[in-house]
Amino acid sequence: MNGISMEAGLLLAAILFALGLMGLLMRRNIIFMLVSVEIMLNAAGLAFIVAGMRWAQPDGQVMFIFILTMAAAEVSVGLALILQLYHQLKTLDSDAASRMRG
Amino acid sequence: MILLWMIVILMAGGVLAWITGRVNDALPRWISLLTILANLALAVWLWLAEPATALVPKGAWIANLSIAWIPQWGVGFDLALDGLSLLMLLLTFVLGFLAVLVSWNEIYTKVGFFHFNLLWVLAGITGVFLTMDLFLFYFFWEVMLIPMYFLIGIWGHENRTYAAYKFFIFTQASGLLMLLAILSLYFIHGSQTGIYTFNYFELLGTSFSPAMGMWLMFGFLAAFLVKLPVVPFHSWLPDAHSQAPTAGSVILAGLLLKTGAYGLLRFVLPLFPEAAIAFAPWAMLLGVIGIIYGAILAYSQTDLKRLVAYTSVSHMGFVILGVFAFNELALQGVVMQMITHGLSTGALFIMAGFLYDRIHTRNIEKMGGFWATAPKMGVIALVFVMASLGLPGLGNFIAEFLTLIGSWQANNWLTVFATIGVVLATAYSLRILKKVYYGQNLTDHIIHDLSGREMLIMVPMVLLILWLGLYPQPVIDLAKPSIDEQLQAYTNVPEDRTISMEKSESTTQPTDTLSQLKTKGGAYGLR
Amino acid sequence: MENLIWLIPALPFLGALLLILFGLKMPRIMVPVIGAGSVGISSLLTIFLGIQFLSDGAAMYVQHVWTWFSIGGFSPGIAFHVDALTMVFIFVITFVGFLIHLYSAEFMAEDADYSRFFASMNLFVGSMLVLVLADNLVLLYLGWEGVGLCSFLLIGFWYREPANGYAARKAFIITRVGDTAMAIGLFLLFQYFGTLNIQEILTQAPQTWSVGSQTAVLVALLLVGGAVGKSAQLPLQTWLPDAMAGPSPVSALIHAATMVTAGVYLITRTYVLFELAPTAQMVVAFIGAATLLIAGFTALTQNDLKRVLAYSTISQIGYMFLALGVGAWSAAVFHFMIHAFFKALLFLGAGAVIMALHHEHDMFKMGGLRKKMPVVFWTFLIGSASLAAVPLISAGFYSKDQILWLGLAGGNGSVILYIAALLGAFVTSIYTFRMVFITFYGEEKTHISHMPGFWMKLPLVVLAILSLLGGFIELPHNFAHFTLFTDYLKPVLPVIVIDEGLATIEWIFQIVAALVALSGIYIAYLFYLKKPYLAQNMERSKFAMSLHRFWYSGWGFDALYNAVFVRPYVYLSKANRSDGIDFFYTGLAYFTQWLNSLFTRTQTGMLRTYMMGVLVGAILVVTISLLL
Amino acid sequence: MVLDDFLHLMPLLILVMGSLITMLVIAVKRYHKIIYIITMLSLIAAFASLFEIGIGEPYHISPLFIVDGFAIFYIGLILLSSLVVAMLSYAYFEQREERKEEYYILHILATLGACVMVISKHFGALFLGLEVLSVSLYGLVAYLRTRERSDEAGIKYLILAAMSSAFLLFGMALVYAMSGSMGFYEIGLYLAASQQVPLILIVGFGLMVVGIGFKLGVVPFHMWTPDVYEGAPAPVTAFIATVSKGGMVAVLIRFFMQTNGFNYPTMILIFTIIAIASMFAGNILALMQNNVKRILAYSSIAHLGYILVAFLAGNAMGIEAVTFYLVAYFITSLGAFGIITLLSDEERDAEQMEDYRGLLWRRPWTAAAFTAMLLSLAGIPLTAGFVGKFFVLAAGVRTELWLLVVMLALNSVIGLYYYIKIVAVMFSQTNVGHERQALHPSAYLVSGGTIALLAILLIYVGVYPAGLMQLIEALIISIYAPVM
Repeated sequence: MNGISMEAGLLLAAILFALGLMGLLMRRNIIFMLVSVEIMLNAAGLAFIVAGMRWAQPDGQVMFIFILTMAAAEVSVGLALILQLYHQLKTLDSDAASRMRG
Repeated sequence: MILLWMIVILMAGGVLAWITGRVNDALPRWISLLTILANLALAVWLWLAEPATALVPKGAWIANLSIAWIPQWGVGFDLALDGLSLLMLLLTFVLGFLAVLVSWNEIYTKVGFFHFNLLWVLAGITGVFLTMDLFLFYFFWEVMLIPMYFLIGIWGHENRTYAAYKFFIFTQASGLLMLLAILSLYFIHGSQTGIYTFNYFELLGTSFSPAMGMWLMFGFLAAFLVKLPVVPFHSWLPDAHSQAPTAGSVILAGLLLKTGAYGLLRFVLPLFPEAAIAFAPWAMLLGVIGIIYGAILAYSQTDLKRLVAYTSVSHMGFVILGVFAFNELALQGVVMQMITHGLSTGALFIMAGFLYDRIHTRNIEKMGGFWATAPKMGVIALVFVMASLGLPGLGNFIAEFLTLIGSWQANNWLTVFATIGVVLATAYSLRILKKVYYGQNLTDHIIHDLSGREMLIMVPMVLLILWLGLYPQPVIDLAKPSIDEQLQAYTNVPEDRTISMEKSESTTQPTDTLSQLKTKGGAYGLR
Repeated sequence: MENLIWLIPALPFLGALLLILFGLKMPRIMVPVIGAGSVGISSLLTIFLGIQFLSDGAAMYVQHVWTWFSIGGFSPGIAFHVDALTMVFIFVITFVGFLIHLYSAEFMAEDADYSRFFASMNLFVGSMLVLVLADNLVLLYLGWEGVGLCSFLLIGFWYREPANGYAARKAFIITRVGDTAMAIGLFLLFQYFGTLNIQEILTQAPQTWSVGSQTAVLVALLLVGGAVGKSAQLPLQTWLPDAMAGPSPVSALIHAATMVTAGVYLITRTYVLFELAPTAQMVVAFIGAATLLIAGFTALTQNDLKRVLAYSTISQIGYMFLALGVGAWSAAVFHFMIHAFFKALLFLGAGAVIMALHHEHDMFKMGGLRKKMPVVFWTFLIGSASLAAVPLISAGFYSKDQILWLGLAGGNGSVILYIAALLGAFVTSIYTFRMVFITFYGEEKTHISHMPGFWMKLPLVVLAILSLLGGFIELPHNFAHFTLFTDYLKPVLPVIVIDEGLATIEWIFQIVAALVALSGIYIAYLFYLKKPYLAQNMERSKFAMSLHRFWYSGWGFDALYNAVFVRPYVYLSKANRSDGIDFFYTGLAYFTQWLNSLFTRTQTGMLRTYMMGVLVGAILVVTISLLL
Repeated sequence: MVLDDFLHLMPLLILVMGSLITMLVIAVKRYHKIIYIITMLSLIAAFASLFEIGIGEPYHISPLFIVDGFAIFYIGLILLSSLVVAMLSYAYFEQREERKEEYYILHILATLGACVMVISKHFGALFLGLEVLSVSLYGLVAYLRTRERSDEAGIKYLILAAMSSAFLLFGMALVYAMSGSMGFYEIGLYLAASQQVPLILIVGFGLMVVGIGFKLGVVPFHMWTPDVYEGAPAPVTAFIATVSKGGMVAVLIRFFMQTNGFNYPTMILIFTIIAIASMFAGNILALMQNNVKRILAYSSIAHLGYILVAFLAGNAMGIEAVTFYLVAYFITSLGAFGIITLLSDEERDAEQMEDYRGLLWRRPWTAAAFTAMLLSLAGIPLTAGFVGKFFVLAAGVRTELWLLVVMLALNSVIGLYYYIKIVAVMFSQTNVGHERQALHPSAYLVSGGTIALLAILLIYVGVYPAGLMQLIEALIISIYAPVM
């Protein structure tokens, strides 16, 4: 994988990141929000890998693995919370969860 | 050391009063009474031990004390006492004593906590008058606000909360500006001399660019002018004064305002001579505006305490007028004004309190004809009303006369307007007398005359105000050294602002004063 | 003896103090004893002092009691200065004062606030004495304000009546206006001499200022400001008529004999300044002339007995000012003394009448008292004669004739002044006898309730004698060279130079003056006694009525001042009652509250908004970092 | 050598141990008190172990960690505050029905995460610490599952935190891509070397600011604060307010120091804007608020703004000021939330203004303590807050950041209003109308003692700050020491 220039890689990562962000902002369903966040995180991971490639260091991959684990943890906790919330709100619409304001 | 004791005694007394307040109501009253008496005794002792005349040769300072506090910043616990501070302390303790007596039958809820606050206010004020370290000064400056806030906010009249907020926020805002000025002064001095210290005497020698000096002075002025107060920064005062309980009003009018005047004398004059001279005409203008504006508003008030509050706005105008005249007469006048105004206005607030006890209103439209049933009250009220309009023979006359005759040397036209203010003072003062004591009694209450306790409060004040009016010399002698100290920076200022003893031969040729008037003293700055 | 000078003012003060402290507790009889007694003793002291003063021929006595305050060389003292001029004044104050106290002892006997009355009266006498005895202007100012206070207290003595309260307040405030001018004068003097000791100023002034120097004029005018305030001269005369709200003895003592002449004293005392400022002196003369005319005409139209007297007081003081203006210092002082006698007499008489008709003030409701109250009538008649300057027999003739004559022949005298004075004299005699005829002649209209007793009659008689004989100590030059008073004042006050050309024909002017006075009386007789219908006919004419109304209102000064000063001030004050500046701060508070409500809307509680916030933040941060 | 590493990591290791032990004990038997005691012990032990580490040369555990005086001080601070939080938590959870024990595991882990952040000198370490902290915080915030507010807060915090850390990571990646290293110091070297800083790198920094700003809760990344503060259980709120923010501040300082970021006007400008915005937004939002927890949330935004002012001063005094202010702020907000905890009962937290009406006459000492805390937040003398504010202002004036300083002064005046408002409510008379919703908390000695301790500390620092300042000077100095 020497053909790809770093800029291209980063661009790809950026696009991915942007997609995740869009999803995050447009979706109201909390689960999809969670998914979009994952996408963003993975985009970051990809960026790390690209960067690591550039400097021919393992650090990039290391970070990526960190991110994966962290993402996993986050998702697990997140899902648990969503479950609880669903019990109370009987919906997954994020806007419903807005009883605290002002 | 005795200086430290004064503060400690007050604070300790306060805590004790709070604790005993849970046992019964009488104790705190007695405790605070005794505490203040003890301090009064100390102060008087200091005075007698140091005959004022003896001060003149060996400099202004009677006693001082210095303890390291925050060495990293060069903050020291420095207290020092000179004639000026001593006078202020005497005033503080006398008024404090009266404040306790006044609240004797007025405050029934949370007596202990009330006296705690009372004593701590006094402690803060004492600190302000004593400290010679700018950090410590700001420290005490703030310390005296909190208890005052509680005094107004808890035991005040119907609109107390609003008044308390207003008072607190105004004073805080201005105080912070002063803090900035203090800090800049600190660093400027540090960068010049390499000694980073907040010590007043060290900082005295600091020199800076005119612009910088101006800014720093404004920082200090912000705090002092709001405290004094000077129009247009006065609007906290009427609310605070009219809403506070009687004791609170007495302390506000009698002491808190004086801390502003004291600050001007102690810090602004010696620290920023050039800036002060440049600013003088405007400051005096502010003073005159204050005198007249306050008088006009006082005339139309219907709330007795509010009326008196505006009269103090008017009277404090004389203070700033005199301070920025930079001559001995005026400053003596200012010091007298601080003391006599403390007494006379305090007395008027106390009278208002007495009336409130009797008829439960402060609205003078509802009063009238009280002389018939309460002649003693009438006579005493007469005395203090006359004091507030500056009748010769009473202390306030000396104050205003000296201030004016001093400020005349500095700026003729402004003095003329200030003098006109005296006429307006007549108008509002007599209005009090007429509305309250003349005419027919409109209330259904029967106004009984002053009780023994009330006489015990008022008679000493009458005697004091008379004494100050007929033989003020002791006070003047006591204040002289420190006033000279404050004026040192101005000894080399243009000849025409020093009082013209030698004028008589310097102007023997027929001079045309009318054309001189504009060029005299502070007025030149206005061009 | 001269070490006891301080006792003269001290005694009345002591009396006042005692009455204030114990007045309510002590037996009623003690009140007048203390009140009148203290003044009596000081009048005795005054007489002794006077005798000694005349005998040992000292120029002046000075007693320094204590230093009031002393700052950097400026040290006014509580110090008393007695010279010929002062002697005259303290004599009048203590002696007339004493008589009036005696009178009041009976006059006020029924009043509830007996002790308050005497306390204030004593306080007044004390302050007045301080005023004239003071050796420096600060102390003089103390007395000056002190008498103002007492006048305030006594005008408003019957405080339950709101009108009295207003009158008192008006008096105090208007005089205070004058005092302010005077105070500024003091500042100016201090600036030049570094002292306010009168004698020092008088000696230094001629070396400092040449004649006509602007500063001198300014100072003199400022002092005049003070004088016109106290002496109720134009333009500050409006308070005196209202001041009649006070009890009659008060009007007699304060608003006729003593306090209102303080202005005369002040100018005489500082005559050196005025000689340095001819312009100012001219002003004084013309103020005097104008005042005496205006007041005279006003007096013509009043119905209230006391108001007539009040206006006549104003007008008589106008004469004194005129005299001062032309530099006839001693003449002014002489007229002051004589005026004190007969005007006090008239007020006391009026008081007796008013009391007799249970507090009826309107002359037209009186009448026919001549038979009922002979003593009052005869004394009152003597007083009126003196006021109207009936030739030869009345003291008023000698004092006023001198002023008329010097107004023409004196150094700064002029025809205008003379004519004004003459016209004034004419009017004076008219209104005086109008008053007499309406009050004492004709048929009785009101029942007499209370006849004056011994203590009221005695002062009347004594004063009557004085107003008859008092004039003979100073005769016109061409009668006989007998001028005790002027000679006596010579050491203090310069003798006026007379235009020798006129001196030879002085007798013509005397006859003119006499004729004027007599004709005035005749007209009064004609209109108000012989043919009253004449007066009614005249008053029917439109012009006369409007003129009458105009004069009656005191030439509309009150209305003018109300419109120009009082109402605008009160309006301004009331309009701004709730302190306009405060709105700025409250506005600030509301603004922050509004901001708060604005910001609070961002806290929707919705995730989307929050994420939007983060995104916006990110974009901002990135753009900023890219732009820079 | 390795042994030495262990020694220097001792506090963290102890915490790890503590968490494991608790987990095992829970597996055996649920017993609140025991767990509580274990937690306390491990925290105390961790703190004690700090004294074993000499404050000599900064000790590097390359490439990730650095242990120096600065780190020690902040770890100590974090441990102590989390200790206080734990002490408060016991009473709080004792009167609640949920399963209490897991709370302590999460608590310890969160503390651990904060400590890791403090000693990190490498993106990797930073990321690890941050996430350990955050993930356990998700759990803590939503710990009272049965309360809908708690869950809502949890989910909000989770999504936003995840999002922000995504930004952070992406930023890191970009920086790494340009500079070729993830160590702070190396990045600093790279920056120093490159005369023209590449665009992407700047963008990277920008994105990192988002992540940092979110954790600090400064404008415009602040919106989560009030909701999370309100929803989370009072002790957890206290934890967020102190430990998590404190850790982040420490990282920020270290990062800036080692990359000497103060030389980059862009960064300065950005942070200046953020500081001013935070001060204003925080204070003005709090102005009319009636929920005490939210008020404190908003005020925390403002206070972070103040801290940034001192931070921007950039010099030694600035850093000391930040640290001092942080200490004062920790004491104060721990005290404040402690009192909320104290007054809360099983139904709900004592967060309504009404709950405090007339408190002075019901529980004078509590009220006095709370008053002291509030006055300290307002920066009134006799309290630590005053000295802190003074210090910050001094730092600002010294480097002549006039704009910031004046803004600070202005804002502390605005702030005054709502602090005083609470005080006024506490001092106002109780009328029977409010008895309805008065809470009936069961008092616990330990929490009361904690509050008292904090109050005393507050006054002590306020009256005699010299001691604390010496300590700070002594420890912080190492932050300037050149790294390897």
